[in-house]
Amino acid sequence: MATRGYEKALSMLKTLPRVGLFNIAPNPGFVKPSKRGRGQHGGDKHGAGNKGSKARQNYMRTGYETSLRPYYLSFTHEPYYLGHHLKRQYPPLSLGQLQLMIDTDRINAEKPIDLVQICNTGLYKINPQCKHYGVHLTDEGADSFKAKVNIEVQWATEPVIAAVERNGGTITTAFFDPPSLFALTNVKKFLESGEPIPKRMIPPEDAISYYTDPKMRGYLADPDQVSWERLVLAQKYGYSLPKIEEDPNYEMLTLRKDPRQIFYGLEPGWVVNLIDRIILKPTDPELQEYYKG
Amino acid sequence: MLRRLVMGALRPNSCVQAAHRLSTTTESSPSEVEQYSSDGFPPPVVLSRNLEFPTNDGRKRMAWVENIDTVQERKLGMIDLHPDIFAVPPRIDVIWNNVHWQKLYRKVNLVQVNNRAEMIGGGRKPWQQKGLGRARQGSIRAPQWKHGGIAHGPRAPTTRFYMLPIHTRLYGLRCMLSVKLAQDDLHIVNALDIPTNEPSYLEDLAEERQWGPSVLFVDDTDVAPENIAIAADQIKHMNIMPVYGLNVYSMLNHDTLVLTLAALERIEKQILYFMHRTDRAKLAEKFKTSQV
Amino acid sequence: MSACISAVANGLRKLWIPPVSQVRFRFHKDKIEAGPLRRRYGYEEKVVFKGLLPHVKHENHIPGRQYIPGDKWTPDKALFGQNDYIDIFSGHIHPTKVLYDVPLYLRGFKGNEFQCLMRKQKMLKHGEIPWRYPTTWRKMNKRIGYLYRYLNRHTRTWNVYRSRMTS
Amino acid sequence: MATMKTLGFVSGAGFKCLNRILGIDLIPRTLPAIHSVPVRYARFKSSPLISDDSTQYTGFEISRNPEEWKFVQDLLPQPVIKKPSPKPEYPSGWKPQNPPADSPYFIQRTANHMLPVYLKRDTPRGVRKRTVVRYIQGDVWALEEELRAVVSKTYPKDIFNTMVNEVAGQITFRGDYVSVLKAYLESKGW
Repeated sequence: MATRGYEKALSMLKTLPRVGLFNIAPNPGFVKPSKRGRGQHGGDKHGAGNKGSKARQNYMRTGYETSLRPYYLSFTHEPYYLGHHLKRQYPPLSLGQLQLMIDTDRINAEKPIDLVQICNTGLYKINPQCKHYGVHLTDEGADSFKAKVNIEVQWATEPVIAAVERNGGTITTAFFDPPSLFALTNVKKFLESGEPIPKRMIPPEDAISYYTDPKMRGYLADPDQVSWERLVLAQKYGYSLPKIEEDPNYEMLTLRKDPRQIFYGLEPGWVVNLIDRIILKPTDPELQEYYKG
Repeated sequence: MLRRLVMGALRPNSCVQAAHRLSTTTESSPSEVEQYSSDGFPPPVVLSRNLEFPTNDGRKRMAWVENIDTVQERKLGMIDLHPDIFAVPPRIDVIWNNVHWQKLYRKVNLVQVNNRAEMIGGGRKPWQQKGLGRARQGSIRAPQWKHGGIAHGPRAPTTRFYMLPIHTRLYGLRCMLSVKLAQDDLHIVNALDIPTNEPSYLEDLAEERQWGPSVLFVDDTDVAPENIAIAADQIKHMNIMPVYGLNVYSMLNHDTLVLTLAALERIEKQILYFMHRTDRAKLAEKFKTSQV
Repeated sequence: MSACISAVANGLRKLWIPPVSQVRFRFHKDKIEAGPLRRRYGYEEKVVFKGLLPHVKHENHIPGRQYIPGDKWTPDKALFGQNDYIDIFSGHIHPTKVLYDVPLYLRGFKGNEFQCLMRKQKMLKHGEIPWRYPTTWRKMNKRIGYLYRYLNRHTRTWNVYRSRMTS
Repeated sequence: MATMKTLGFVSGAGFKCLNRILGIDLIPRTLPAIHSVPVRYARFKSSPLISDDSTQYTGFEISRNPEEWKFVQDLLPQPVIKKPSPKPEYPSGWKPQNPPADSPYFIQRTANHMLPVYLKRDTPRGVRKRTVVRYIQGDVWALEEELRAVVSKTYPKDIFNTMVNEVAGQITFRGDYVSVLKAYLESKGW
């Protein structure tokens, strides 16, 4: 017979009358009376105070601020919002969180990590409808980041790239257009819908410079320049760049997606059938031409 | 000879009223096993079940597996129950929330009264505006009139729909099962096959084994075996449900809950799956009407 | 016939005139001593107003309605709440999909009257109701129009007001 | 302007009398087609049959290559959260649980294998902060004393009170002590 804690409660239940519909109750204060008080029971002014607009149907027009000069008249022009509907957002994921996911086996570091694997952990969520364009890997926890990964993110800064490469990993920044993002962020739902895998679009003009820049490890940058930049970064941050050529899983570390591809190993235009476990590939030359181009 | 089936922490009450302390390991002590073989039936065995998502906190719950094909109770063995489902804090408030939700989320209020637009008549001005010394009136169906329209009356249909978060519903189920086990109202049988389809059989069985007057049989199949279906059909307070029909209200409504082994497996599997899903956060999101 | 009866009654009344005496007291204390004025003298109240319920004296009490406990185990009540956790146990069906006794347009819906009528209109306009029940359909559309104007012009659209409106 | 108005008036009246006298109905009136059978969009019966002629669909070939299917399987998420496999070191600071054997209480890890110490705020920008320790089995009161000692040692000036919900197995601190409690519980092996 337990004497403390909820085991005591359970053993008390053994002698108490049977729990039934008639003897259960909510916590005190959970159920608030919803009735509108009448007379002495909360009636009179019904909490609306004495006269004035508060007690009457106070329907001010939109923007009106009761005799103050309203905001939209004092600042008629809000330049800082210019083009906000075009600005892309990259919800952050810190290196510390990434390391925690790897430590607790929510992400398999033996395989290339991309937006699909990060969203599949269930701990990171983006919503392409709110102009979220992917993962921004941030540098919190960079010092304790020890994992060797081949990671593909959508935005990264120099110290993050250094932190990844210091451990012998590789990092690329890749752009995905919204239709591809819908597929990437909820792969199960996409594959069950039976639509063909979309072709990844080229980044917009203001993003081309970032994703072709070898410093940022862009996926459209020249691989030779990227390897050169790796050396430059190693010297700048003062770590010796591990030779990934001799690394046992060199092949995994250098796995990259084609600029038109959104999933590793699957071509755009294919339709995946999860039930029959088959892949349907288009044979129409026009379609093949479209998906290749 | 009081034969009460006592589950709960560690004290199975054998029919010889010997106060044994079952060893903490799942095997029952050898002496206890021999004494059953004297009835001529095979001795009860401990049906070892490897529990999914085992907990390392030392909580242990076990229950007798009984037969149902004889009125006389015969213990077939003892099985482990998952402590995360059958040894959960008995939160009566969470149980109440679940029952409250079950009552409200399907409630549709069809009460409606006519407003002045919907009342028949009342288009014409009853008397002229001025000159008669009477109050000015525009329509005989105004709210202040007798038989007039109701200003802010109930407008059908009003629904009281809301979805309790799924983790609260899971917790409600677990609390309910723990309470049933703690109050000896949970019985596990190997199957629901009874020899006759006479309702008296079930009544005698319940009388003999001190099951509550109202019993809820839960099996994992869509269609219950024929005999028990016919027998239970004639007894109002004995009902049979498939596992997917199990709910907190019915468990409270019926005094005794009888699960088959298959039902127990399915219940534990599904509840544990929902407790440990990777998309836990997505499950906890607010329900949208269009999501389903 | 009734005329001669009333004639006979008048005759009798003349023969016997009940003694009428005025009740007067010189002093107040005399009045108190005489006790309360006896009205309806000779009328005996049969119903006793004491006790829980008024009842007739010297007879068993007026029979109230005999209490018959409701049947707690009708099929509906016995299986109330079945399938409410079907999403947990079946894994793919949602409970709102098996609310068979709730109209289709109301399953899984919560909202004010305007939202409800808009949803009803959207889901039923392809069905039979517009041409089979034209009056109710017209009333509903009329109500939607009224609510649209009222909610847009005469209510505030942020939560502060909604909490007061529903209290 | 006046003429326009009168014209409008006359034509309106004109139409009506025309209608009355000659029965010519010039006012356009659209009656709902009462007797047309309504198409039930979502019903199986009234939905069109799927035709099998392949001219409608583009050609496709079926591939059952197990290599490709491996890539598909890598894409699909793990259904349940598995227990983290033991590793030589955990750079992120996470520690597996190895509880002391003789403690009167037990703190169960959450489904994500983390410590159940939460910061609770009534509203996202609310001032009132509470620290809640959940999933406590066994002697809740002993743990409460222990944790009170830890917090008062770390923040001697703080005045805080605690609430124990024995039936639910929870301890609530008034104030934000999440990091202190987590560090202490981790040091004890929880």
